[in-house]
Amino acid sequence: MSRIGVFICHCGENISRTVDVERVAQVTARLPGVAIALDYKYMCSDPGQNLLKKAVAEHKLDGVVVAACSPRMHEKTFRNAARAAGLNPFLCEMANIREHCSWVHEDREEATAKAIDIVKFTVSRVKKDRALAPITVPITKRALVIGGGIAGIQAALDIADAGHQVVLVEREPSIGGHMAQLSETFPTLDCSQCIMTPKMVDVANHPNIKLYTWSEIEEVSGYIGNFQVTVRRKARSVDEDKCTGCGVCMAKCPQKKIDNAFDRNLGTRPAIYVPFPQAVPNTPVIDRDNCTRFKTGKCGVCEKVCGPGAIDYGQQDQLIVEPVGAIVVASGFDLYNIGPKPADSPYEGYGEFGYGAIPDVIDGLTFERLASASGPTGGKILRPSDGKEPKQVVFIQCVGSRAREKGISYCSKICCMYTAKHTMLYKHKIHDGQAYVFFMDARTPGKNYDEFWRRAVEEEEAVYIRGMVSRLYQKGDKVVVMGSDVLVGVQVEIEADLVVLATAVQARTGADLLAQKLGISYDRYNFYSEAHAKLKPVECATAGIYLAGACQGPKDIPDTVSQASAAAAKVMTLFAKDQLEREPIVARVNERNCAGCLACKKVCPYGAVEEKEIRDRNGNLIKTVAYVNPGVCGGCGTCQATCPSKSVELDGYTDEQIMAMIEAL
Amino acid sequence: MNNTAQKHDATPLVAESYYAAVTDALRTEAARLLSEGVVTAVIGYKEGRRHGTAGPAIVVDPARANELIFSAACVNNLALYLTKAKKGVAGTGKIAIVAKGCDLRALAGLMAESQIRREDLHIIGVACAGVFGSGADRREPLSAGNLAGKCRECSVGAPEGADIVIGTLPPLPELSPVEAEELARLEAMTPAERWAFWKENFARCIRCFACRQVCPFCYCEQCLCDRNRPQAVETTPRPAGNMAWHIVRAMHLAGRCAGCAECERACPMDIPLNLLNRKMARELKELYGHEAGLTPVEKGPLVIYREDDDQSFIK
Amino acid sequence: MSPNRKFALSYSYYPGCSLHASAKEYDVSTKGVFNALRIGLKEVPDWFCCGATPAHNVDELLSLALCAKNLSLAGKVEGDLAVACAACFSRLKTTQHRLKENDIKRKQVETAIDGPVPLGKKVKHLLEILAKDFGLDKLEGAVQKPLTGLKIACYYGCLLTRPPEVPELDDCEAPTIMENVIKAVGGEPVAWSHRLECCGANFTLSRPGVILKLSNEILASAKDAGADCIMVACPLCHGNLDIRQEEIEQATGRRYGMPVFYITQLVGLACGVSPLRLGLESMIVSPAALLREKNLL
Amino acid sequence: MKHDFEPKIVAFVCTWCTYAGADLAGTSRMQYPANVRVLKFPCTGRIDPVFILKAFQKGADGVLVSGCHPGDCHYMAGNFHARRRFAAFRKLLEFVGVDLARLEFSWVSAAEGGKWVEVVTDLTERIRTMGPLAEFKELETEEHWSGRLETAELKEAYNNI
Repeated sequence: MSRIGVFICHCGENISRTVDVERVAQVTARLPGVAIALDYKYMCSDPGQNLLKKAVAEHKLDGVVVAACSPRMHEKTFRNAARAAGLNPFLCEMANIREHCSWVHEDREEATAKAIDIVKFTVSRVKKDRALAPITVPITKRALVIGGGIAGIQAALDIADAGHQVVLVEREPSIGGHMAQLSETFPTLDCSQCIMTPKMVDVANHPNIKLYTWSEIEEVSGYIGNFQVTVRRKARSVDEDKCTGCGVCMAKCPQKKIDNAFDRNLGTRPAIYVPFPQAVPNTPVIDRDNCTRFKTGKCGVCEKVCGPGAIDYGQQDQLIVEPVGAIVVASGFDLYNIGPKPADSPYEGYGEFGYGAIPDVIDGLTFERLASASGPTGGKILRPSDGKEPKQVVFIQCVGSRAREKGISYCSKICCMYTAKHTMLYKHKIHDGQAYVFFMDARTPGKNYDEFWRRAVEEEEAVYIRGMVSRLYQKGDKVVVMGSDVLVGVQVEIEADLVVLATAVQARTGADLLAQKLGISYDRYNFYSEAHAKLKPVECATAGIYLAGACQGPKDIPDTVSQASAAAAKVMTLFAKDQLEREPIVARVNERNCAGCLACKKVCPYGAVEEKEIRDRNGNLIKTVAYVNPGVCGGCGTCQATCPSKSVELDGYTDEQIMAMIEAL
Repeated sequence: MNNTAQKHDATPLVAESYYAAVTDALRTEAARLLSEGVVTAVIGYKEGRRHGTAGPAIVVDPARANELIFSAACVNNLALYLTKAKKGVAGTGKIAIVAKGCDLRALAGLMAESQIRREDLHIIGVACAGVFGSGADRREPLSAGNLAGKCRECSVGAPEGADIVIGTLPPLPELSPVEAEELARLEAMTPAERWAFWKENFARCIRCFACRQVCPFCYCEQCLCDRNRPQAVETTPRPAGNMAWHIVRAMHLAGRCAGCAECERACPMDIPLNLLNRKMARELKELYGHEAGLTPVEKGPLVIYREDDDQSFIK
Repeated sequence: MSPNRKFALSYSYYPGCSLHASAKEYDVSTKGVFNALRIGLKEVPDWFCCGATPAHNVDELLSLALCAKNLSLAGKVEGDLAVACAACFSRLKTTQHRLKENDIKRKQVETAIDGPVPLGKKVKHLLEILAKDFGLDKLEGAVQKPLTGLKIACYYGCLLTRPPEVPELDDCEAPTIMENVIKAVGGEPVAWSHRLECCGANFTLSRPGVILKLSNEILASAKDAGADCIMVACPLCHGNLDIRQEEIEQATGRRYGMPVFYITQLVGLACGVSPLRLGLESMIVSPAALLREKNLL
Repeated sequence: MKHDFEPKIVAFVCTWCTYAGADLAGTSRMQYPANVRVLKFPCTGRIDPVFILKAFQKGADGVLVSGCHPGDCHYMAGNFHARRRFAAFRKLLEFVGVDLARLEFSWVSAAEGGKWVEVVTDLTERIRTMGPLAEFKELETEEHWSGRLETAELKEAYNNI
């Protein structure tokens, strides 16, 4: 027989005004298994808690029900009191007779009857409660940062500065990301390279940062505090330890006519290359698809000219396993393409803009390269088709963004500001040129942002036309822009020399694949989902994984850097402890009964369920069952409701506990 | 439910020679598989002791492959013998199994639920014109009059996706869907009438659990309904417990049931169990477009969701 | 049973008012081409005006009911419904689309026409029939006199592909179906800018000034792109570009001399249909000189 | 106000949204009928259809299942899975003849104290007018095999017991 103690709180008069607490005590005292039932004015006060502790000792209680306020209010309080009295805290439950009873009912008779019922089924539950021990998880104090753009760089530097090892993985040959491609940045117009490259160098020189460029994430296993990450280091064909970065190989490479993706294909580069002069690391990589040596076997000039003998044509991809305790995902974004819709893409292109076939219709990032002093034109704004200086430039905002019919309904957030910036850069370089901007709304929340936009309109004389563009077509050497001015209510036609589209920020192609490797969730646009939109904006629902930058949604540089530092702070908070302690409300598998249908694995929102092989003494496979990793389980219990044989049970909410309550109703 | 109106239609659906030809081909294939060591056992059917009946057979010796048969009496869903409930057969190497279209659906379901692996199986598909319904006079050939109810609406006569498919069916007549009609009849009733219908049917249940034993998807090592801590479902064959058992059974099979209707065939009390399964299959098709098919679907309709699922029933 | 069962492909046919009046040559050439390609056509008995384009500006129910009644008449003839005029096509398809998504409207219309609307009846433009049902490969095979060297500006106009959810004919903003047909019969489509612009058909009687501006831009753009002629699939576009061409030339002072063909006329020429059965003589801007120059007459 | 019949209503709710919403109704001192008994779950994803069945069997006249609005789930997807599970289960119950007016589902967020009151009040009043859930209660009282003895064989066997 259980020995349950029931403690009924008056809560001053909050409960006792409508609930006859004495009667509740009298009735519940007679319930089977109840050793003692008391009522008291304020159970949460020190004397109240002492009453509980004393009763646990005196009556050798093996379970406690506190009938008082909501467990959301004082469950911790009373469980701590129970613990102090030597009772496992999970053997103490609250019966909510205040918020759910005395405060919402007026009839004393009804309220008292209900309170008795609530205490009754809570007593039944406590009888089925099991003592639970907190779960501890050891922590590997090393972090992985995925992506070497400004988000990844910031997060890596912050964590490394706090004294922890960081592995930074970048897919391209150099870190820098999109920010390295920008010319000037809003709202201050400082040169992007000037503020970016020092940070890149810091990464390269930081003793706590291990940098893997030209590398990708192959596989991720494990859980918070204990991830195993396999990194694929793609064959660079250049020995990083030997290369001095002198650049002779690049200068001598006979194959120089390869489109330079970093310059948005406006310029060219050799087959052995660094994407841009300030690259970190300054070690070139051989583009095997375009290298004569790899294509035909003939050539080998770079090998001959390389003093230190760093060229290695035979290099293979390498797989490296890195143990880490936390992961920051900063994999960035891609830009919307107005070309025709590929079969697997949800996004329609812009047929009305010629599907990208008109050469003098470019996107904003290409304009950045044109405006950049280190760009293919040396900072001169010249149009791609014939290299002439454009005298009339039309900027079109919201291309792809906020365009449900094209597949995207969100706002890309950064385009209003960078288009305003573009009109200024243009005006500064071509004084007699005229910039037009077609826009839906100018969205400029942010410090000094609206002022910046106003400057573009009022001082730099960009003509803002509120309306959409219906068609672009080539007419001679001009691009005709047909649009509407909805404020004036007229159709507008502009013969432009150059058209710049503010194309939408979209998730990286393949973002879903990375998410699947990491076991994190993503929205319908493939942007990664934070655990809570307001209160957990940098955490993933998967414990130990954090988000930084535009992989979570469109963001400008200040927001990206803030989030990166926030993610770093979360990692440091985690690393401040040696062991992770968490509530033991997790699911456990009864391996004897589990038939291994793995329905639990399919529904688990946390990816906490793994397959486990049960073998006999000789190593023969008996069966495969589910295994719930307690470090990862979030405790929702969806697995148990799904399991046909109930071979997985959520501690704290077992079927026995719940059925006991229902039966006691 | 073969009502008398259809009984008079005794035109044979397929010629006797069809079964003879399929049986021959089946024996040759089984003998080959066993003698070449491709498989360690063939699960199939053999002649039953009474005329016109057949039962499951497991053949391991190529010399005995000629015991295998295929006929309209091959009612059993052999997928059952590959499940955990019948551990003996599985795990002894690659196994060949004779599968009608409906059986293949069960195999596909078991694969999706990690119970069997495709690479461990050699599936010998048989093109099937249907099997005898309960109470059929086995001396007569298979006809619209003595066909099992489920077969009247079968859409998987030829089991596509098997390693080999034996037999080519002649064109079969379109038959009135008696099960669907019965479902429609029940759906047209008031809730009280339906309750009365099921109450009476379930009241007959003697909890022999034949429906559970014969179901390929009831492979749990311990059935929820046999547990007593807590007891989710009363175990005695009392009306209340019976009702609970059959509701839980239908719910656990929802989105998984392959529609072989073995539960209904095995029921000694003639409870129309397949109606429940069909109802759930129809609802899940309407709600989520799910249908039991011949190829494994990794996630069934009740272990997956869409953010825009219907929620018109939620306040 | 369809009387046209000797043909592999066979359609019910809704010509629309224009094809019995100002666009007779479209009707004649359609029948000529379909006959030559062995595609059956059976005109819907008792058909009447679809209401394009004025009805939907005035009374939505009327515009839907007119088309609904025609659809219900067409429902009595076997085969998908072939439509030649882009405006009729658009109105018939729009009606089906609107009534499918709006039960209340559907019931109103059904009351008005006193019967059900065959929402499942497939409505197809001739282009679709030639390019998709008949097929470009077979069309290429049927060519007897390829339109070699004829530079053609394929003009879709505004209705054929828009709005995308209604006609479902081709990419709404960058279609290629006309160009594909022309390539199949050996012609040379030119790349030009005003393929999808509006000719102003709605204002053809009320505000001819609008037509002059819009149609002039179309003619000018085709001419600048080097086209010899324009090809259309709509009698309204044809009216503006062909009949009004001289008026436009007088107003703008630019001479175009640009023959405007119906798609069926060009396909017919290539497939060996006698020019006498293509109604070439009714064209206001005579194509004779151009066709002789290219050895097509 | 007294009524002839006071139904027994059982509510299965998730702790993060609806339980907190009910707490809010309390702290706001809103009033609603005292018929409801609230059982707390971590998530609607944890709620097994068997519990609903059990509640009906144990005398509940009405059952409410309530959790977080779609997209608000503390565990991301528990309520999405629950939504499908219950969409299927209620169809099954309807098919065996349970009046679905006795089974209510709702999304009540932690901020919707008012909605909680409305949902509970509406359900209680509806069940009050419907009367007790006789079907399950009757079943509970039937101890014996109540099938009809249709054949002579069965009748004979029964009489020989």
